[in-house]
Amino acid sequence: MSETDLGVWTVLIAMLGGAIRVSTPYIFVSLGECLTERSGRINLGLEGTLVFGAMSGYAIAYETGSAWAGVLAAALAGTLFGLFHGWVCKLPKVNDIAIGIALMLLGMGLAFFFGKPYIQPVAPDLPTIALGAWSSSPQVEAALRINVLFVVGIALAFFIAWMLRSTRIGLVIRVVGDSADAARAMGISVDRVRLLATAAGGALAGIGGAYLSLYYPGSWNEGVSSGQGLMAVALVIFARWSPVNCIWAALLFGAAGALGPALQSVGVSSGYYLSYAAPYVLTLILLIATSSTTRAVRGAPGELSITK
Amino acid sequence: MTLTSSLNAGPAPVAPAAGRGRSAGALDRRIEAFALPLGALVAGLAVFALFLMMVGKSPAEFYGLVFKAGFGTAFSWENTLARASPLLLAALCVAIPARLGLVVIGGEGAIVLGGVAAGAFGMYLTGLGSSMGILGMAVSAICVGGVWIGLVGALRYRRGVNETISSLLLAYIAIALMNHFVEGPLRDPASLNKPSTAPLEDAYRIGAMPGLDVHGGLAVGILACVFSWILIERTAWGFSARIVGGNIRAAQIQGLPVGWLMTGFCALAGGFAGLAGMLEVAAVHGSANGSLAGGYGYTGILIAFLARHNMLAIIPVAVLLAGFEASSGLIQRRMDLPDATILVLQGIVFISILISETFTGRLGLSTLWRKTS
Amino acid sequence: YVGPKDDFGYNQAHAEGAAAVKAMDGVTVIEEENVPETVDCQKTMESMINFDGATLLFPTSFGYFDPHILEVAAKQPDVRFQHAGGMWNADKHPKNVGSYFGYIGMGQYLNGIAAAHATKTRKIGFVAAKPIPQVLLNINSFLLGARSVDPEITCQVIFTGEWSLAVKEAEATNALADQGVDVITCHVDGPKVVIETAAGRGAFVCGYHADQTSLAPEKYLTGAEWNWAKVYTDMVKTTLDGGTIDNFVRGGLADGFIKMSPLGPAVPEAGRKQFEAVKAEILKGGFAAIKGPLKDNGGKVIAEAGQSFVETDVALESMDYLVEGVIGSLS
Amino acid sequence: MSAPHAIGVETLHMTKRFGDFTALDEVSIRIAPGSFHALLGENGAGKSTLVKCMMGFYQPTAGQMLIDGREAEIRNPRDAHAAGLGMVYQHFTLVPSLTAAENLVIAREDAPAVIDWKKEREGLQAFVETMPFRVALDQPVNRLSAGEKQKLELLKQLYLGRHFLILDEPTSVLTPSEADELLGMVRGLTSAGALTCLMITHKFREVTAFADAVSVLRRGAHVGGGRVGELTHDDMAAMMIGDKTLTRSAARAGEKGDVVLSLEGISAADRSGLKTIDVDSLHVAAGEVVGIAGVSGNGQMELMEVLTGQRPVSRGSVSVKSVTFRGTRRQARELKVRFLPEEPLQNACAGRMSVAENLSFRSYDLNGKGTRFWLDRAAMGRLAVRLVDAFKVKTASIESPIASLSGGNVQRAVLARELSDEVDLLIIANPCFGLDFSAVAEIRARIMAARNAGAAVLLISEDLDEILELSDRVLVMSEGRIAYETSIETLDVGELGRHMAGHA
Ligand SMILES: Nc1ncnc2c1ncn2[C@@H]1O[C@H](COP(=O)(O)OP(=O)(O)OP(=O)(O)O)[C@@H](O)[C@H]1O
Ligand SMILES: Nc1ncnc2c1ncn2[C@@H]1O[C@H](COP(=O)(O)OP(=O)(O)OP(=O)(O)O)[C@@H](O)[C@H]1O
Ligand SMILES: [Mg+2]
Ligand SMILES: [Mg+2]
Repeated sequence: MSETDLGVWTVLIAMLGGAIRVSTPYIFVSLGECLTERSGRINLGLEGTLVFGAMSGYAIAYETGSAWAGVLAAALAGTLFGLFHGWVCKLPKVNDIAIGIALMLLGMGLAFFFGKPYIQPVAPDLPTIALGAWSSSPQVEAALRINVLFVVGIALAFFIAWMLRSTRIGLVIRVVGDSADAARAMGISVDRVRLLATAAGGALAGIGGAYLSLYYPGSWNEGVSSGQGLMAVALVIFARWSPVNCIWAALLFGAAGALGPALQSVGVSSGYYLSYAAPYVLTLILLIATSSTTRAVRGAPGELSITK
Repeated sequence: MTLTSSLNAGPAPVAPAAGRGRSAGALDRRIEAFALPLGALVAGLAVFALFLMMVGKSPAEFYGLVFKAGFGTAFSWENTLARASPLLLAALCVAIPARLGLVVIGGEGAIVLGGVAAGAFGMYLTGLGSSMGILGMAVSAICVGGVWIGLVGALRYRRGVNETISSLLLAYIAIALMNHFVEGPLRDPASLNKPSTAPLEDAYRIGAMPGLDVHGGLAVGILACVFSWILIERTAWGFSARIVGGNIRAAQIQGLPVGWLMTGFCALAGGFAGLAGMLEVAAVHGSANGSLAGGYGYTGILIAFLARHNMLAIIPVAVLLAGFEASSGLIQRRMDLPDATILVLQGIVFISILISETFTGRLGLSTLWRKTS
Repeated sequence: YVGPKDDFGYNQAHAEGAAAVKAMDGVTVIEEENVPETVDCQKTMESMINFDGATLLFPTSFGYFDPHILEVAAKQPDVRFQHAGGMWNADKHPKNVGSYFGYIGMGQYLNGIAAAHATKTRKIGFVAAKPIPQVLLNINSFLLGARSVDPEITCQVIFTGEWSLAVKEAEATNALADQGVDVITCHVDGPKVVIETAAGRGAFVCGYHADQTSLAPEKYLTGAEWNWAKVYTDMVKTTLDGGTIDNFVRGGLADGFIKMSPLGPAVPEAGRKQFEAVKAEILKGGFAAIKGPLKDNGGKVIAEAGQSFVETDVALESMDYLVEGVIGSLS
Repeated sequence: MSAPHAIGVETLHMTKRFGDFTALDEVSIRIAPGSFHALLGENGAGKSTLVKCMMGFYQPTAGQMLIDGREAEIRNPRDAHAAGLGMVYQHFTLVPSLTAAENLVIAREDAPAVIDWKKEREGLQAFVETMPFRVALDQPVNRLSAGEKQKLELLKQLYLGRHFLILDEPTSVLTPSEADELLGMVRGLTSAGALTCLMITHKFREVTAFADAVSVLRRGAHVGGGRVGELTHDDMAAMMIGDKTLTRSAARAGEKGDVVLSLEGISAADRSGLKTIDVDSLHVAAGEVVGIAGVSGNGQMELMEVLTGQRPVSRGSVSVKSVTFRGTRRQARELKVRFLPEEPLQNACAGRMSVAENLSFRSYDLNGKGTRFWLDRAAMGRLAVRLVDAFKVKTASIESPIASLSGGNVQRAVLARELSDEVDLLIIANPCFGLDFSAVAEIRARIMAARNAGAAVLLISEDLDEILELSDRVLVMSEGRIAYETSIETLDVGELGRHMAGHA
């Protein structure tokens, strides 16, 4: 009996560790997307931004020898992508969802194009904080060995939540996202706010990419992202556009993703493809459970094209 | 939203002008439908040429190679057309829902499951003879693909679940299911290092078309495009679907069965994608395996948008894109450019076409037309 | 190549082989990477033949063989196709196709010996892509190598389901480390992520496909590497000299098809000795890792006492079991 | 803040062209400080364009503006705000998901970068104390009623320190008593010399009751005006429409027939999912118009959706001619039921499809008696030409996208489609919202004609004048229920207004 107990515990600890390790890119991308969507625009292209961020972050970290320079470069690259998305979408009749898909393609293309020479070299990693030093169990210790970016991501979520509530910039973003007409009447330039919100979203996605290539899994190659950027968009919807909920959604998704390997490691390996699909199934079920046709989606920004 | 042309031309003509106005307006829209995407394509290619010059390569050589490898020789055409066949069906899986206002990006899921269904059919129901066998595989693939994307439409209508995201999630799930089946319950023990379903018997294989080294899937794809075009543009069902796409509230007020239309047309779209999977199995691989997830579903998105969801336009656009992909190898080998070059090119062209939407109705064509006539 | 040719792994190993051929006189080498196992691969081969006049092709991914190579080969009887890993069969397959492969399981056996000397927890781990015979042979050899030193050692295996998917490989490695596994090797296309993650968790690592010493100099024990440079230059030389390559080529350590990375600093003296001794024995040929009495991890007997499968035994190429001591299952 | 004082504004030869089209033609009007000035004109006369030029949304092609007699250059809305000019738009400009307090603070030009909510709330409370009316500050705006929202808009302008206020059709969504309350407040402020007000309206009653002076625009030109006391309604109407003749509704004729539409014990969830719509019993007979009055947001939209079959009911049923009605196309055709939803471009048309296609929505799948499978595009074209002629729809071509038509013409096109055949039951919502009175007269005439021809008509409208003009029987909808019913003969407007406002 005690053996299965141990198994359950191991799986749970592994899921906790996995959640912390795997969730950071989701946190960043979904926070970025949250910001963008709160301004009334959707950017499906964050997957491309993420991959390009991973590449440029890795490349710069390698060239300069500083992981933080890499993060900065990734953020900058993400900003450029965001600016471009924002600029294109303010043209009339341009569909923001389609542009997102196109930018995803372009971002990945450019990343693979310029990233070829960086598949081999080894760039420095981002530092970690050992929160689990108190524990005698190496599993717990490893699970709680936390990357600085994870902490930054959590702090950022609370900061964005506060910003949306209690700063002028935050209120302006909400105004623009909820009613463009009202914003115009106030003399707010809707396009500019959305442009900047999209750029900020891009920057965060870029940082999420840098986390992938500079910390976990910690190297650049063409398979470094497995759709994290796209999934983060779905996460924002069931986080109901709340930055703090984004953390929970990302952690949940990360934990579900760690389920597959963790189960195999305690010897449950039948149908491992199916356990790998767990996060997607979970997301889909949550999405179905929380949607409805007869009432508006709670918390949805009024100007968002996908919930209109 | 805007109609500068009529404002420029002073007060709008009143109803009696409808006869003349009709031809003028229709012509405008038709010219525009060609001119805009074409112009955007050229602009996209030009931007890409700049990109090549920036990285120190010759655009002339590049486009020369694209032409040579994609369209320059009989072999190039075969190469291009062979790549185009699954893309036609994959693009339909995006274009048909798009006409109902749904952005479905998970066609890949229906393709792989269609392939698995066809593989399973061929594995268990042997000895039916060529036509029955192929028909059976096709039907099972269409059903599975149809259910998969039909589910997306139904979820959207019944529960208001965003179709873009649900189709994406379902695609991930479908790929996991495919891997599970071909490596688990449906695995042929003799498929050693490449887990697959049992190889199809020869009668179940689809061969090359007469006189052309391209498998029969190309003809199927073209027929499917023509069929869909007629369905959408020329029949009452298609018109109903377009009303739903134009304004769902208007469709409801007209008493149209919106839920059935969404589910049905999505299912049709998924059926085509499933058929693409079946053709891959029957004409290319000879069994269902992990290679089914070849990314056709994603290229299909690009093609459908470039064709502006016009089913007939899908044919040339798919051929063009297949030509680009066909030239990828030669470009890698001759110009020492990475394979991602074509991805960059696709991205730039895609964006340029989308940006061109903004010029719809703003070309001032009708004023031009009136002045010259 | 099926992936990028500088992946520190499968494709890089082949690319290094191609680079060696390039250095030969009178030969032009053309390469193409990221070719999926679809109609794309057929057309790529035809395009190389039609546009570049290629006469000897090395399609390196296993999945290229059936049906892609077979189909193109039938159309192009004058071109020679050399496929890595496929099972050419004189009865079924055309004459202008050949397959070659190496007994890299032996390399994993040696990896296992090195691992056994490094492990403290007596748990070693294997990150595997898919449960196919080649991979299973490697897993089994790895454990049997380790058990030849210490029969109490167990090997935990995790399948990622993909040949190349960084995050899953990293998660799998972490899951192994969470289990207390302290020596990890792998069989995926690009071992870089596994090696780096494992070393980051303080585990020792054994390499695969290519030399990954530079990724974790302190933790790297040794690695099983391909030596395609020798194989390819030999084959090309044969062709240039007007000869015909055998349709079915196999080779192990002795034939120079595979080699071992230099032992890392973490391998203790006793380990070095045993490693070199076994290596010498393998070089003599006829070595059998799988030998009775042996059961699989479900308890089924694989080999009776006295029965053995030497490295060259073709039966090993359709392996479908994990030996006793391997934790994991195939479905 | 300086002591409140009203400012006067004057435009001189203001001209605005959009391309070749002249929307404003040398308009000069003077609004005296502390006055309540009304601006009248047909749809498209240029009223909104004029005030947008004043507010700096548009740059006039020519002309100037004087503020308190001094020439002022207004390049953008910010300049206008700085000069003390403010505007309340026809459609609310409050942000629905923000609370009233957030709306007020963010509207301030000098909103602090970091908002100290404690301090701000105290400041707001202090300000509200000085006002003659109250609004709940902590509620999100989407929970407020239309009247409260409009009050909040007014409060916002005053909070922002505006002394010249432009109101663009401020009362179109209010009950008469709410309208009177609001305009009374404005009137009080102008009389006190704290405010000058320029109000755009289509309602003469409001002009006579509250305004001091009027100006009238017609086709972009200033065609007259004067002191309110010196003008009759007919004078104003004459100035607005020039020498056009109005279509008059036909007189009521015909007898009331059998019940056509009946609702029994209906219950359905509303949009928020929190409340329900309950209609115990509602019957409409052939040859009568039943009007449903009510302030918007009291369940009228949901009722309409229930009738069209778009909203599932949890209880009860809708029946037409004793047949349970599910809103299918076939039933609508067989039972001859037609719908005219409000905002037809949003609810009854596909904007990017052509006029011809939109006009054929009812009939594209019909072929003589049965249904057809292949489209007949020639027949669709013929039908479109016929309807466009018969209903005088102004369009560049029948191939133009219907979204390029003006609001009134979209409305006409939809009417043409829905009224061209025999109709037994007509269900209409806000058919004349935002239209000028000649268009309104024409549309009302067609509705009356349908009634006289024996159709049963259910008219859901927020415009009480419209209800009073057309209905034989009037119901009031409030909080999702039918709160009051009366026949037109015994109707008391005061009583009705009280029920609409929900205090009865
Ligand atoms: N941005 C614009 N571009 C082109 N024409 C315009 C534009 N804005 C307004 N117009 C035209 O100018 C004319 C005047 O419009 P305006 O909105 O000022 O009318 P209005 O008197 O406010 O009407 P309503 O009572 O319907 O609000 C209309 O014919 C309109 O079509
Ligand atoms: N922003 C704009 N850009 C271009 N054209 C416009 C714009 N606004 C309005 N128009 C055109 O101006 C004309 C009048 O539009 P508008 O809706 O203001 O009409 P209106 O005067 O209110 O008419 P109605 O009384 O029928 O509603 C239409 O043909 C419309 O297409
Ligand atoms: Mg109007
Ligand atoms: Mg107006």
